[in-house]
Amino acid sequence: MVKITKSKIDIQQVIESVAGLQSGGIDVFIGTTRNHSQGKKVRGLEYEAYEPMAVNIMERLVRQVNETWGVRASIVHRVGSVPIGESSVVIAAASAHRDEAFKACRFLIDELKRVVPIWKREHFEDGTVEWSRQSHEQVESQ
Amino acid sequence: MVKITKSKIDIQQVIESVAGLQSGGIDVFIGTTRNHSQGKKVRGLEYEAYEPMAVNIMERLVRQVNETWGVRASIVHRVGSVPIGESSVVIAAASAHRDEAFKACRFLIDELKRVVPIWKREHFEDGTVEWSRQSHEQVESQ
Amino acid sequence: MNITLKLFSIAKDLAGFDERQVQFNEGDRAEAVLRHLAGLNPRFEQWHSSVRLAVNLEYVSNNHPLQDGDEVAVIPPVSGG
Amino acid sequence: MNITLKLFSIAKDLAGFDERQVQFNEGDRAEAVLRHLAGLNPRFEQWHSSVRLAVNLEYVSNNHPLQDGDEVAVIPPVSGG
Repeated sequence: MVKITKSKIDIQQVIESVAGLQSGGIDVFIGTTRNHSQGKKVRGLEYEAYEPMAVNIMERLVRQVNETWGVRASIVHRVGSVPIGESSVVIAAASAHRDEAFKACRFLIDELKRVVPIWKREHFEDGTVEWSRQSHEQVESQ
Repeated sequence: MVKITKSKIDIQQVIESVAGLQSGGIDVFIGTTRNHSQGKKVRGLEYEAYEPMAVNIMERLVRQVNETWGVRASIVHRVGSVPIGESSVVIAAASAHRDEAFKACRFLIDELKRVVPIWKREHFEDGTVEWSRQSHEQVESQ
Repeated sequence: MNITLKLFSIAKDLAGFDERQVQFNEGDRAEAVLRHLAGLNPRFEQWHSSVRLAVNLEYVSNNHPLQDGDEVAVIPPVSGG
Repeated sequence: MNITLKLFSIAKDLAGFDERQVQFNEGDRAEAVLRHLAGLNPRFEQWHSSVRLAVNLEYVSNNHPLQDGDEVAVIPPVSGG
Protein backbone atom coordinates (compact mmCIF):
# COMPACT_ATOMS: atom_id res chain seq x y z
CA MET A 1 0.00 0.00 0.00
CA VAL A 2 1.22 3.46 -0.94
CA LYS A 3 -0.79 6.47 0.16
CA ILE A 4 -0.61 10.21 0.65
CA THR A 5 -3.21 11.43 3.09
CA LYS A 6 -4.39 14.62 4.76
CA SER A 7 -5.72 12.64 7.76
CA LYS A 8 -3.99 11.27 10.83
CA ILE A 9 -2.14 8.08 9.89
CA ASP A 10 -3.61 4.88 11.35
CA ILE A 11 -0.41 3.00 12.25
CA GLN A 12 -2.23 -0.23 13.02
CA GLN A 13 -3.80 -0.18 9.55
CA VAL A 14 -0.40 0.27 7.87
CA ILE A 15 0.96 -2.70 9.84
CA GLU A 16 -2.03 -4.85 8.94
CA SER A 17 -1.58 -4.00 5.25
CA VAL A 18 1.74 -5.92 5.20
CA ALA A 19 1.03 -8.61 7.81
CA GLY A 20 0.15 -12.12 6.75
CA LEU A 21 0.27 -15.65 8.07
CA GLN A 22 3.62 -16.14 6.32
CA SER A 23 5.29 -13.15 7.98
CA GLY A 24 7.74 -13.70 10.80
CA GLY A 25 8.86 -10.15 11.37
CA ILE A 26 7.60 -6.67 10.59
CA ASP A 27 9.80 -3.61 10.90
CA VAL A 28 7.96 -0.31 11.12
CA PHE A 29 9.43 3.17 10.89
CA ILE A 30 7.41 6.09 12.22
CA GLY A 31 8.53 9.64 11.56
CA THR A 32 7.10 12.08 14.07
CA THR A 33 7.13 15.86 14.00
CA ARG A 34 9.41 17.48 16.53
CA ASN A 35 8.97 20.57 18.68
CA HIS A 36 12.40 21.94 17.75
CA SER A 37 14.52 22.38 14.62
CA GLN A 38 17.77 24.25 13.97
CA GLY A 39 17.81 25.20 17.64
CA LYS A 40 14.45 26.97 17.37
CA LYS A 41 11.08 26.02 18.84
CA VAL A 42 8.60 24.74 16.27
CA ARG A 43 4.93 25.60 16.69
CA GLY A 44 3.56 23.72 13.73
CA LEU A 45 4.47 21.91 10.51
CA GLU A 46 2.96 21.27 7.15
CA TYR A 47 3.95 18.99 4.31
CA GLU A 48 3.39 19.55 0.61
CA ALA A 49 3.71 16.82 -2.01
CA TYR A 50 3.87 16.57 -5.78
CA GLU A 51 1.36 13.80 -5.32
CA PRO A 52 1.28 11.82 -8.58
CA MET A 53 5.08 11.77 -8.82
CA ALA A 54 5.53 10.99 -5.11
CA VAL A 55 3.09 8.08 -5.37
CA ASN A 56 4.83 6.76 -8.51
CA ILE A 57 8.24 6.79 -6.86
CA MET A 58 7.00 5.25 -3.62
CA GLU A 59 5.26 2.47 -5.55
CA ARG A 60 8.50 1.81 -7.43
CA LEU A 61 10.44 1.64 -4.14
CA VAL A 62 7.89 -0.80 -2.71
CA ARG A 63 8.23 -3.02 -5.80
CA GLN A 64 12.01 -2.80 -5.52
CA VAL A 65 12.16 -4.14 -1.92
CA ASN A 66 9.75 -6.87 -2.93
CA GLU A 67 11.96 -7.96 -5.82
CA THR A 68 15.25 -7.55 -3.92
CA TRP A 69 14.38 -8.98 -0.53
CA GLY A 70 10.96 -10.59 -0.94
CA VAL A 71 9.58 -8.00 1.48
CA ARG A 72 5.98 -6.80 1.50
CA ALA A 73 5.98 -3.07 2.26
CA SER A 74 3.67 -0.09 2.68
CA ILE A 75 4.37 3.63 2.84
CA VAL A 76 1.88 6.25 4.04
CA HIS A 77 2.88 9.93 4.12
CA ARG A 78 0.76 12.68 5.60
CA VAL A 79 0.43 16.10 3.94
CA GLY A 80 -1.07 19.39 5.05
CA SER A 81 -0.79 20.49 8.65
CA VAL A 82 0.65 17.88 11.06
CA PRO A 83 0.39 18.66 14.80
CA ILE A 84 3.63 18.33 16.82
CA GLY A 85 4.13 14.77 18.04
CA GLU A 86 1.96 13.16 15.36
CA SER A 87 3.24 10.89 12.59
CA SER A 88 4.24 12.41 9.27
CA VAL A 89 5.24 9.08 7.72
CA VAL A 90 4.73 5.40 8.53
CA ILE A 91 6.60 2.65 6.68
CA ALA A 92 6.03 -1.07 7.34
CA ALA A 93 8.10 -3.93 5.92
CA ALA A 94 7.17 -7.58 6.51
CA SER A 95 9.38 -10.58 5.85
CA ALA A 96 9.89 -14.15 6.94
CA HIS A 97 13.33 -13.11 8.20
CA ARG A 98 13.91 -10.00 10.28
CA ASP A 99 17.15 -9.08 8.56
CA GLU A 100 15.33 -8.35 5.29
CA ALA A 101 12.53 -6.49 7.07
CA PHE A 102 15.05 -4.16 8.76
CA LYS A 103 17.06 -3.64 5.56
CA ALA A 104 13.98 -2.88 3.46
CA CYS A 105 12.46 -0.48 5.99
CA ARG A 106 15.74 1.43 6.32
CA PHE A 107 16.15 1.55 2.55
CA LEU A 108 12.61 2.90 2.11
CA ILE A 109 12.92 5.77 4.59
CA ASP A 110 16.40 6.69 3.30
CA GLU A 111 15.20 6.74 -0.32
CA LEU A 112 12.01 8.56 0.61
CA LYS A 113 14.03 11.34 2.23
CA ARG A 114 16.36 11.46 -0.77
CA VAL A 115 14.08 11.41 -3.81
CA VAL A 116 10.34 11.51 -3.06
CA PRO A 117 8.98 15.00 -3.91
CA ILE A 118 7.58 16.00 -0.52
CA TRP A 119 8.51 19.16 1.36
CA LYS A 120 8.26 20.19 4.99
CA ARG A 121 7.49 23.74 6.04
CA GLU A 122 8.17 24.70 9.64
CA HIS A 123 6.35 27.42 11.56
CA PHE A 124 8.65 28.61 14.33
CA GLU A 125 7.52 30.13 17.60
CA ASP A 126 9.35 33.36 16.70
CA GLY A 127 6.87 33.80 13.85
CA THR A 128 9.19 32.81 10.98
CA VAL A 129 8.17 30.16 8.46
CA GLU A 130 10.70 28.15 6.50
CA TRP A 131 10.85 25.33 3.99
CA SER A 132 13.10 22.72 5.59
CA ARG A 133 16.41 22.17 3.83
CA GLN A 134 17.28 18.98 5.71
CA SER A 135 17.98 17.01 2.54
CA HIS A 136 19.88 19.72 0.69
CA GLU A 137 23.27 17.97 0.71
CA GLN A 138 21.93 14.59 -0.37
CA VAL A 139 20.19 16.08 -3.38
CA GLU A 140 23.26 18.05 -4.41
CA SER A 141 25.45 14.97 -4.24
CA GLN A 142 23.32 13.00 -6.68
CA MET B 1 8.65 -0.07 29.45
CA VAL B 2 9.42 -3.76 29.81
CA LYS B 3 6.55 -6.20 30.16
CA ILE B 4 5.66 -9.86 29.87
CA THR B 5 1.96 -10.34 29.28
CA LYS B 6 -0.59 -13.10 28.69
CA SER B 7 -2.85 -10.70 26.74
CA LYS B 8 -2.78 -9.55 23.14
CA ILE B 9 -0.09 -6.88 22.74
CA ASP B 10 -1.40 -3.35 22.11
CA ILE B 11 1.13 -2.14 19.51
CA GLN B 12 -0.09 1.46 19.66
CA GLN B 13 0.46 1.50 23.41
CA VAL B 14 4.05 0.25 23.05
CA ILE B 15 4.75 2.98 20.47
CA GLU B 16 3.22 5.65 22.70
CA SER B 17 5.38 4.50 25.61
CA VAL B 18 8.52 5.67 23.78
CA ALA B 19 7.11 8.61 21.80
CA GLY B 20 7.72 12.14 22.92
CA LEU B 21 7.86 15.64 21.54
CA GLN B 22 11.63 15.31 21.19
CA SER B 23 11.49 12.15 19.08
CA GLY B 24 12.09 12.34 15.37
CA GLY B 25 11.97 8.67 14.50
CA ILE B 26 10.61 5.50 16.05
CA ASP B 27 11.61 2.08 14.81
CA VAL B 28 9.28 -0.75 15.81
CA PHE B 29 9.88 -4.47 15.42
CA ILE B 30 6.90 -6.81 15.57
CA GLY B 31 7.44 -10.54 15.76
CA THR B 32 4.39 -12.47 14.54
CA THR B 33 3.66 -16.16 14.83
CA ARG B 34 3.83 -18.08 11.56
CA ASN B 35 1.69 -20.88 10.18
CA HIS B 36 4.72 -22.99 9.23
CA SER B 37 8.04 -24.05 10.78
CA GLN B 38 10.65 -26.59 9.72
CA GLY B 39 8.51 -27.30 6.65
CA LYS B 40 5.53 -28.33 8.78
CA LYS B 41 2.20 -26.60 9.27
CA VAL B 42 1.79 -25.00 12.68
CA ARG B 43 -1.64 -25.03 14.33
CA GLY B 44 -0.76 -23.09 17.44
CA LEU B 45 2.07 -21.74 19.56
CA GLU B 46 2.78 -21.01 23.15
CA TYR B 47 5.58 -19.16 24.89
CA GLU B 48 6.97 -19.81 28.34
CA ALA B 49 9.22 -17.38 30.21
CA TYR B 50 11.40 -17.42 33.29
CA GLU B 51 9.70 -14.16 34.06
CA PRO B 52 11.80 -12.41 36.73
CA MET B 53 15.04 -13.18 34.89
CA ALA B 54 13.58 -12.28 31.49
CA VAL B 55 12.35 -8.93 32.83
CA ASN B 56 15.73 -8.22 34.49
CA ILE B 57 17.63 -8.86 31.25
CA MET B 58 15.20 -6.89 29.08
CA GLU B 59 15.40 -3.93 31.49
CA ARG B 60 19.19 -4.10 31.30
CA LEU B 61 19.06 -4.13 27.47
CA VAL B 62 16.71 -1.13 27.47
CA ARG B 63 19.11 0.76 29.77
CA GLN B 64 21.99 -0.22 27.52
CA VAL B 65 20.49 1.28 24.33
CA ASN B 66 19.63 4.40 26.29
CA GLU B 67 23.22 4.81 27.50
CA THR B 68 24.81 3.84 24.16
CA TRP B 69 22.57 5.62 21.66
CA GLY B 70 20.33 7.90 23.73
CA VAL B 71 17.38 5.81 22.60
CA ARG B 72 14.16 5.41 24.57
CA ALA B 73 12.98 1.81 24.15
CA SER B 74 10.23 -0.58 25.22
CA ILE B 75 9.94 -4.35 24.95
CA VAL B 76 6.71 -6.31 25.43
CA HIS B 77 6.72 -10.11 25.05
CA ARG B 78 3.62 -12.24 25.13
CA VAL B 79 3.51 -15.61 26.90
CA GLY B 80 0.97 -18.43 26.97
CA SER B 81 -0.94 -19.35 23.85
CA VAL B 82 -0.50 -16.96 20.89
CA PRO B 83 -2.87 -17.43 17.91
CA ILE B 84 -1.23 -17.67 14.45
CA GLY B 85 -0.73 -14.21 12.94
CA GLU B 86 -0.73 -12.36 16.27
CA SER B 87 2.27 -10.60 17.77
CA SER B 88 4.56 -12.49 20.13
CA VAL B 89 6.90 -9.55 20.69
CA VAL B 90 6.82 -5.79 20.07
CA ILE B 91 9.91 -3.62 20.46
CA ALA B 92 9.88 0.15 19.97
CA ALA B 93 12.94 2.44 19.89
CA ALA B 94 12.63 6.23 19.66
CA SER B 95 15.41 8.63 18.86
CA ALA B 96 16.01 12.10 17.44
CA HIS B 97 17.93 10.42 14.60
CA ARG B 98 16.64 7.39 12.73
CA ASP B 99 20.04 5.68 12.52
CA GLU B 100 20.14 5.18 16.29
CA ALA B 101 16.49 4.06 16.40
CA PHE B 102 17.15 1.35 13.78
CA LYS B 103 20.40 0.21 15.42
CA ALA B 104 18.85 0.01 18.89
CA CYS B 105 15.74 -1.84 17.71
CA ARG B 106 17.85 -4.38 15.80
CA PHE B 107 20.17 -4.85 18.79
CA LEU B 108 17.22 -5.43 21.13
CA ILE B 109 15.55 -8.14 19.05
CA ASP B 110 18.89 -9.85 18.33
CA GLU B 111 19.84 -9.87 22.02
CA LEU B 112 16.34 -10.91 23.06
CA LYS B 113 16.54 -13.96 20.79
CA ARG B 114 20.04 -14.75 22.08
CA VAL B 115 19.82 -14.42 25.85
CA VAL B 116 16.33 -13.68 27.22
CA PRO B 117 14.93 -16.84 28.89
CA ILE B 118 11.76 -17.31 26.84
CA TRP B 119 10.85 -20.46 24.96
CA LYS B 120 8.48 -21.19 22.10
CA ARG B 121 6.54 -24.44 21.84
CA GLU B 122 4.98 -25.28 18.49
CA HIS B 123 1.89 -27.44 18.02
CA PHE B 124 2.06 -28.91 14.52
CA GLU B 125 -0.93 -29.96 12.46
CA ASP B 126 0.36 -33.55 12.45
CA GLY B 127 -0.26 -33.61 16.22
CA THR B 128 3.36 -33.32 17.33
CA VAL B 129 4.45 -30.69 19.83
CA GLU B 130 8.00 -29.38 20.01
CA TRP B 131 10.06 -26.82 21.87
CA SER B 132 11.57 -24.65 19.16
CA ARG B 133 15.34 -24.96 18.83
CA GLN B 134 15.75 -21.91 16.62
CA SER B 135 18.42 -20.35 18.79
CA HIS B 136 20.36 -23.55 19.52
CA GLU B 137 23.49 -22.58 17.60
CA GLN B 138 23.69 -19.07 18.97
CA VAL B 139 23.51 -20.33 22.52
CA GLU B 140 26.16 -22.99 21.90
CA SER B 141 28.54 -20.44 20.43
CA GLN B 142 28.50 -18.20 23.50
CA MET C 1 5.61 24.26 -27.57
CA ASN C 2 3.12 24.49 -24.77
CA ILE C 3 4.55 23.32 -21.42
CA THR C 4 2.75 23.02 -18.10
CA LEU C 5 5.13 24.32 -15.45
CA LYS C 6 4.62 23.15 -11.88
CA LEU C 7 6.47 24.71 -8.95
CA PHE C 8 6.81 23.47 -5.39
CA SER C 9 8.17 24.60 -2.05
CA ILE C 10 10.74 27.41 -2.26
CA ALA C 11 10.42 27.55 -6.08
CA LYS C 12 6.71 28.28 -5.78
CA ASP C 13 7.40 31.05 -3.24
CA LEU C 14 10.10 32.66 -5.40
CA ALA C 15 7.94 32.61 -8.55
CA GLY C 16 4.70 33.55 -6.84
CA PHE C 17 2.65 30.86 -8.62
CA ASP C 18 2.37 27.08 -8.48
CA GLU C 19 1.24 26.20 -11.99
CA ARG C 20 1.33 28.01 -15.35
CA GLN C 21 1.24 27.29 -19.07
CA VAL C 22 4.45 28.53 -20.70
CA GLN C 23 5.50 28.63 -24.36
CA PHE C 24 8.95 27.24 -25.21
CA ASN C 25 10.77 26.93 -28.52
CA GLU C 26 11.07 23.70 -30.53
CA GLY C 27 14.29 21.99 -29.47
CA ASP C 28 14.44 23.58 -26.01
CA ARG C 29 15.90 21.43 -23.27
CA ALA C 30 14.63 21.12 -19.68
CA GLU C 31 17.20 23.68 -18.52
CA ALA C 32 15.24 26.30 -20.49
CA VAL C 33 12.77 26.16 -17.61
CA LEU C 34 15.49 27.23 -15.18
CA ARG C 35 16.44 30.16 -17.45
CA HIS C 36 12.76 31.10 -17.66
CA LEU C 37 12.50 31.15 -13.86
CA ALA C 38 15.72 33.17 -13.47
CA GLY C 39 14.10 35.73 -15.77
CA LEU C 40 11.14 35.96 -13.41
CA ASN C 41 13.20 36.27 -10.24
CA PRO C 42 17.03 36.56 -10.16
CA ARG C 43 17.10 34.77 -6.80
CA PHE C 44 16.46 31.53 -8.69
CA GLU C 45 20.12 31.64 -9.81
CA GLN C 46 21.36 30.52 -6.38
CA TRP C 47 19.00 27.52 -6.53
CA HIS C 48 20.11 26.13 -9.91
CA SER C 49 22.61 23.72 -8.44
CA SER C 50 20.21 22.14 -5.95
CA VAL C 51 16.97 22.07 -7.94
CA ARG C 52 16.06 18.97 -9.95
CA LEU C 53 13.66 18.83 -12.86
CA ALA C 54 10.99 16.24 -13.57
CA VAL C 55 9.17 15.75 -16.86
CA ASN C 56 5.88 13.88 -16.79
CA LEU C 57 6.54 12.63 -13.23
CA GLU C 58 10.09 11.35 -13.87
CA TYR C 59 13.36 12.99 -12.88
CA VAL C 60 15.33 14.08 -15.98
CA SER C 61 18.74 15.60 -16.64
CA ASN C 62 18.90 19.30 -17.50
CA ASN C 63 19.49 18.54 -21.19
CA HIS C 64 16.39 16.37 -21.58
CA PRO C 65 14.56 17.57 -24.75
CA LEU C 66 11.12 19.05 -24.06
CA GLN C 67 8.06 18.10 -26.08
CA ASP C 68 4.79 19.87 -26.64
CA GLY C 69 2.35 19.11 -23.83
CA ASP C 70 5.01 18.10 -21.28
CA GLU C 71 4.42 18.73 -17.59
CA VAL C 72 7.70 20.06 -16.18
CA ALA C 73 8.08 20.20 -12.41
CA VAL C 74 10.72 22.12 -10.50
CA ILE C 75 11.79 20.01 -7.52
CA PRO C 76 13.72 21.87 -4.79
CA PRO C 77 15.60 19.74 -2.24
CA VAL C 78 13.01 17.37 -0.81
CA SER C 79 12.38 17.15 2.94
CA GLY C 80 9.72 14.51 3.44
CA GLY C 81 9.81 11.81 6.09
CA MET D 1 22.86 -26.65 51.21
CA ASN D 2 19.26 -26.18 50.23
CA ILE D 3 18.90 -25.13 46.57
CA THR D 4 15.71 -24.22 44.68
CA LEU D 5 15.98 -25.85 41.26
CA LYS D 6 13.90 -24.37 38.44
CA LEU D 7 13.51 -26.10 35.08
CA PHE D 8 12.15 -24.76 31.81
CA SER D 9 11.24 -25.93 28.34
CA ILE D 10 12.85 -29.24 27.34
CA ALA D 11 14.61 -29.54 30.73
CA LYS D 12 11.25 -29.45 32.51
CA ASP D 13 9.88 -32.13 30.17
CA LEU D 14 12.90 -34.41 30.66
CA ALA D 15 12.82 -34.10 34.45
CA GLY D 16 9.05 -34.21 34.80
CA PHE D 17 8.91 -31.27 37.22
CA ASP D 18 9.41 -27.50 37.02
CA GLU D 19 10.56 -26.64 40.53
CA ARG D 20 12.04 -28.62 43.42
CA GLN D 21 14.11 -28.13 46.58
CA VAL D 22 17.34 -30.14 46.32
CA GLN D 23 20.14 -30.68 48.86
CA PHE D 24 23.70 -30.12 47.65
CA ASN D 25 27.02 -30.42 49.47
CA GLU D 26 29.01 -27.46 50.82
CA GLY D 27 31.45 -26.38 48.07
CA ASP D 28 29.39 -27.75 45.19
CA ARG D 29 29.57 -25.80 41.96
CA ALA D 30 26.69 -25.00 39.57
CA GLU D 31 27.63 -27.97 37.40
CA ALA D 32 26.52 -30.23 40.26
CA VAL D 33 22.99 -29.38 39.13
CA LEU D 34 23.70 -30.88 35.70
CA ARG D 35 25.05 -34.07 37.31
CA HIS D 36 21.97 -34.23 39.51
CA LEU D 37 19.70 -33.98 36.43
CA ALA D 38 21.70 -36.61 34.50
CA GLY D 39 21.07 -38.90 37.47
CA LEU D 40 17.32 -38.35 37.07
CA ASN D 41 17.25 -38.89 33.30
CA PRO D 42 20.28 -39.99 31.23
CA ARG D 43 18.92 -38.04 28.24
CA PHE D 44 20.11 -34.87 29.98
CA GLU D 45 23.68 -35.83 28.99
CA GLN D 46 23.11 -34.77 25.38
CA TRP D 47 21.89 -31.36 26.58
CA HIS D 48 24.87 -30.47 28.74
CA SER D 49 26.64 -28.54 26.00
CA SER D 50 23.69 -26.33 25.09
CA VAL D 51 22.12 -25.71 28.48
CA ARG D 52 23.11 -22.62 30.46
CA LEU D 53 22.75 -22.15 34.18
CA ALA D 54 21.49 -19.09 36.06
CA VAL D 55 21.86 -18.44 39.76
CA ASN D 56 19.52 -15.91 41.36
CA LEU D 57 18.41 -14.62 37.91
CA GLU D 58 21.94 -14.16 36.47
CA TYR D 59 23.74 -16.40 34.00
CA VAL D 60 26.76 -18.07 35.63
CA SER D 61 29.60 -20.31 34.47
CA ASN D 62 29.43 -24.00 35.36
CA ASN D 63 32.03 -23.60 38.10
CA HIS D 64 30.14 -20.86 39.94
CA PRO D 65 30.09 -21.84 43.67
CA LEU D 66 26.59 -22.51 45.01
CA GLN D 67 25.37 -21.06 48.28
CA ASP D 68 22.62 -22.13 50.63
CA GLY D 69 19.27 -20.69 49.50
CA ASP D 70 20.31 -20.10 45.86
CA GLU D 71 17.73 -20.38 43.10
CA VAL D 72 19.37 -22.27 40.25
CA ALA D 73 17.64 -22.25 36.85
CA VAL D 74 18.38 -24.59 33.97
CA ILE D 75 18.10 -22.57 30.74
CA PRO D 76 17.82 -24.63 27.52
CA PRO D 77 18.45 -22.77 24.23
CA VAL D 78 16.08 -19.81 24.26
CA SER D 79 13.59 -19.23 21.43
CA GLY D 80 11.70 -16.07 22.26
CA GLY D 81 10.93 -13.30 19.81
